Amino acid sequence: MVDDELYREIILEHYHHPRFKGALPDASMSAEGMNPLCGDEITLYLKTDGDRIVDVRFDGRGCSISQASASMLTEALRGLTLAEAKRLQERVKAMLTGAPHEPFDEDDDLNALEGVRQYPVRIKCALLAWTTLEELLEAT
Amino acid sequence: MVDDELYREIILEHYHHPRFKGALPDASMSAEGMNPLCGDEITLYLKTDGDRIVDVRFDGRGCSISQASASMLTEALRGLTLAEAKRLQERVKAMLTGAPHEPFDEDDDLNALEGVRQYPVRIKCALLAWTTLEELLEAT
Amino acid sequence: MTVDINTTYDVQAIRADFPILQRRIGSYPLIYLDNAATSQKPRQVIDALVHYYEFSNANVHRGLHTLAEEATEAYETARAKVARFIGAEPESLVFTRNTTEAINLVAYAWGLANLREGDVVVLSEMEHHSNIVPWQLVARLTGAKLHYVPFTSDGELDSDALEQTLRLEPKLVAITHVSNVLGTVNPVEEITRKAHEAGARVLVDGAQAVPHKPVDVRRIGCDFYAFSGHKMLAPTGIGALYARRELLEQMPPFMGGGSMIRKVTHASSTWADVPTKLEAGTPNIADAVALGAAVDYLQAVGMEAIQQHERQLTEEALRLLDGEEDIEIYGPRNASRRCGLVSFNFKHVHPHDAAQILDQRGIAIRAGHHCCQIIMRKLDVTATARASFYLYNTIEEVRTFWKALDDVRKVFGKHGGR
Amino acid sequence: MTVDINTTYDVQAIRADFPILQRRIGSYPLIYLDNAATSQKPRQVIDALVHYYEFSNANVHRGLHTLAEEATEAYETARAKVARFIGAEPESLVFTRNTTEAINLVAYAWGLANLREGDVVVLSEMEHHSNIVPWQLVARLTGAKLHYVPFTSDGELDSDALEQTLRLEPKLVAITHVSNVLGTVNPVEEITRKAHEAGARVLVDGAQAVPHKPVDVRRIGCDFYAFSGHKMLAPTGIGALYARRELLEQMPPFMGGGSMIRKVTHASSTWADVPTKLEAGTPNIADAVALGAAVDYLQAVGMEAIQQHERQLTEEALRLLDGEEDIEIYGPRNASRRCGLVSFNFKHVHPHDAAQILDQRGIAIRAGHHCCQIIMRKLDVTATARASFYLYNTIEEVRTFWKALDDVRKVFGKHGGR
Ligand SMILES: Cc1ncc(COP(=O)(O)O)c(C=O)c1O
Ligand SMILES: Cc1ncc(COP(=O)(O)O)c(C=O)c1O
Repeated sequence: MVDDELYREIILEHYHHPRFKGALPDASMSAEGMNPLCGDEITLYLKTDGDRIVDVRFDGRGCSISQASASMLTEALRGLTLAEAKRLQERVKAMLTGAPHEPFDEDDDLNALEGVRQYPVRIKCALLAWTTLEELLEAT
Repeated sequence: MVDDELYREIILEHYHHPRFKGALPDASMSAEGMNPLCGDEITLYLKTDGDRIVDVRFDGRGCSISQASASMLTEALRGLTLAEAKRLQERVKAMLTGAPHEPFDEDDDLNALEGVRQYPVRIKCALLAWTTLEELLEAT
Repeated sequence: MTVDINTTYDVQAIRADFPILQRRIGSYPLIYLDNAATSQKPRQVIDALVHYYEFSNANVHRGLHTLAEEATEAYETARAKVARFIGAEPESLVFTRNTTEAINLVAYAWGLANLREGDVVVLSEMEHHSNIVPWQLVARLTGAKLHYVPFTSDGELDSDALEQTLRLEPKLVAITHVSNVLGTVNPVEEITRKAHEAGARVLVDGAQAVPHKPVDVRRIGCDFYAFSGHKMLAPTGIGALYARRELLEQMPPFMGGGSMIRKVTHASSTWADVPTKLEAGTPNIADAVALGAAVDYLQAVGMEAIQQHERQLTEEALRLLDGEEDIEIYGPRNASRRCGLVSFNFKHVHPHDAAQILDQRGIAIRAGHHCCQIIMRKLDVTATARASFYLYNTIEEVRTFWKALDDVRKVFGKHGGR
Repeated sequence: MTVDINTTYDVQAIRADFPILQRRIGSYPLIYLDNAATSQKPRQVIDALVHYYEFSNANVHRGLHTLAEEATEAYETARAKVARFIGAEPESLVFTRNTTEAINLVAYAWGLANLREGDVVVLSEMEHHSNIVPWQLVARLTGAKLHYVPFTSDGELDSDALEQTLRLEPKLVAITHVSNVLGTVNPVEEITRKAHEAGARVLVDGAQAVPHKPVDVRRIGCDFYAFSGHKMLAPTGIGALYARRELLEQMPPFMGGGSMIRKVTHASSTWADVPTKLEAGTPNIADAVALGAAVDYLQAVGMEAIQQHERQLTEEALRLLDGEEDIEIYGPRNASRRCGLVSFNFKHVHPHDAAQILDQRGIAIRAGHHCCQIIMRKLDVTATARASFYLYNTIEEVRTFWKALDDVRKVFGKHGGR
């Protein structure tokens, strides 16, 4: 009855305990994203030191999928270079849209997002943080 | 096979030999009518002496029904007063639209128009001359 | 259809007319509670479509042959039925795709001709985007200004604020009859009277009213009234605009094309009589005919009976949800002040998640901003869940829906765990 | 449907798919030769409608429940099919009610944003009112000027005149692909190339082309392409506009409402991605899905095969009518220069009368100005008769039609008696 494929434990865990949520006043860059179908909003903050991401935060409101996905993003981006962040963003997007991609490890939290693929409407929710990141990286 | 109800002999006769067709240069008044569904056009000319119609002509192009109806009009109007013309116009309109009206004599040419009632699209053709007359009389 | 309004309301007989209600979602029977988005269609409406295409299909208005005459007759008979259903004459009823097109028609045709720089248009904060965005577009083209009447914490239109706004001598008041989020039924008769006294024209968005309650545009007295067929048992792709005949006659056309002209020359054209002047090109003939069949169906059941039935469902839903401390309900609490829908939220679960879990029990509700972002911002949410009812829903379905909310809690915890 | 384009064209198998072709008019079997006005619908298209309403009906785009996902999937699959059918990508295809709305969309959204006082818009004298009146309306709002390219006595576009008009550096050339009166197929590829060299955008009215011949908008190279579903086996109420994606993206929206927005605030709004930006309100979902089924049907028969079949019918009609000294034929004499229709007149019988008498033999042709009053004036007639063919018509039907012309002569006399 309860959909384990979509609501995997790791997703609910991120949703209930989002990592790095809140504004980042001294961010080097930020971008706002919105899902016009449902009204979900997100703001993404990056703080860089040279080419390297030293802090990431997100703020906003949305469903478990969009919030968990954003929370995972903040964790995964920490310490990457901007180029690595771009590659990760492309990999997650490919996974969610069914394009060829290098799979994530079984125990990588991001792997839990793969279940969303079977729920076409929710793909946009999972993508929200990542398309906002895409726009932010393009703007640099 | 051939529709006697619509194409009564008297209608075809008026169509093939229209009475009083052509412009009337010294008309006291004239009006143009058009059927936007089919493009049929008519111009009606009246010449009055005081209150009495002394000459009537019509010009234009159209199907057998609209032309025959216009031809009958020119014949029927001749010699009437404007008030009588108005009453005749209302009586023909009532006949064609199925409203209560004083019926025409069996041997009155206008009686032949009654068959048109069964052909909804053609009613507008038969009415064209008479609605043009209506506008003309209203303008006086 | 064997319904008789003089006996009891036979919801099972009605359900038997709707083939889709036999459907199962996974192993659960479909419980369709998304009627404010679109309604399901009875056999009689589907049959009207099939019969039209199998028997009389032709283009209308310009044909002399038998099929063209039959198609024209069917199309104009449908217009007369739909007009009569809302108390209007056929010449005042323009067929459109939906409510949205009807409002855009007024915005472009009447608005571009009548609005000038600085003119005031009054809307409310409970409008659907379809009754906001057209006015923003036309305001940009004309320089007109938009004023929004707020709603109170009960979800009722703020009548003091309305009266104040009317002192600005607006050219138009455009207001929804029933809110698709709050369920509020606005007093459109009274609003029209006041707006007319202030010299304004009045447009009423009837998308959520015509399907659910008796509507008489003459009694309301409004100048324009818009609604959609697909929310009232008819196919998608057909709706209507009622407008007072003299306004229709004065208005320039909206779209240009076939049928709506009298005479076309190189430089300019003249227009056909109303309502044809406002219907350019080949109309959606078959769906108009099927809308006629939908109106027949609704009238056979009876709009009073439908309204009464929906009120019972709404009362039950409000009663059940009101007892839940983790749920917030939006809009008037009194079922008699609203139409048949209830918007709500779990305090700790996003409505997307709630809707998704209910879907796994075969229960279709809607979650989102419902094309009302301004309401969402006022309620300080990004989205709500909404259960909306229609003539074929049952009290048992409402209860099953309510019970299924426990499944949501099972996944997300009683308090969302957050 | 058992047609295989590799074997011979099996017109009887095709006819068996069209329920209405069983109909009798009085005691005669229906011979439907009014296909340029609207086409008949095969069982497969009617079934697609019924299946949608009985199984998956819901509102699209905004719903999370199963029906809403299925409806969205069906609607977007139909968009992709229709786009592919004319060589376009789905994002470039906007669903509209019909050709007329598609052209009005361009006139209002692109035209109001891009046309200024004195700008030139080039049309032809063989345009349908749907490709004239929208430009007159927008010219009145913007001060743009209309120029008409004439056609020759053969019914072909005057290409010298076109080149001269292009020297005026027009902003837009709007031209029909196939004339619905003359049958002329215009060289839209060449016209587009020349117009682009002159810096103009190009809109092609494909209402009479897409149903009857293979069309590839990329090969044509045009900026906008409009067509109607109801003329190509699909229901009434659905049509499409193709537009080059970057133009769609630059264009402001046409109508405002649900779905087409990103964010709505009191003062203004931002727009959804293309093509949704141009589709305000609940779309005509079911008829779009059925248009997808119509495209499947046409592709199964094969557009080349259909074109070839219609050419045979047209050649036979031209041959038979050409032998009649009391009949005048309009448009190119060479069937390879035209699509499957023939306009004609008795020298001494009004086309209304001819059509009425043919109807009494079960033969449906059209008589009138065919929404082309400018052509009528050039031909110096008020109306013509028109027989127009489609994939289900037979050579025998063409011959029966021709023989029935004698009935017209019987009533009106060989020379109309006049
Ligand atoms: C060449 C042409 N353009 C435009 C139209 C208008 O089509 P619709 O009435 O479907 O908008 C037609 C058909 O009537 C046509 O033949
Ligand atoms: C109050 C209200 N107005 C307008 C609309 C728009 O209706 P449609 O999408 O049929 O144009 C809706 C429905 O979505 C509505 O609920």
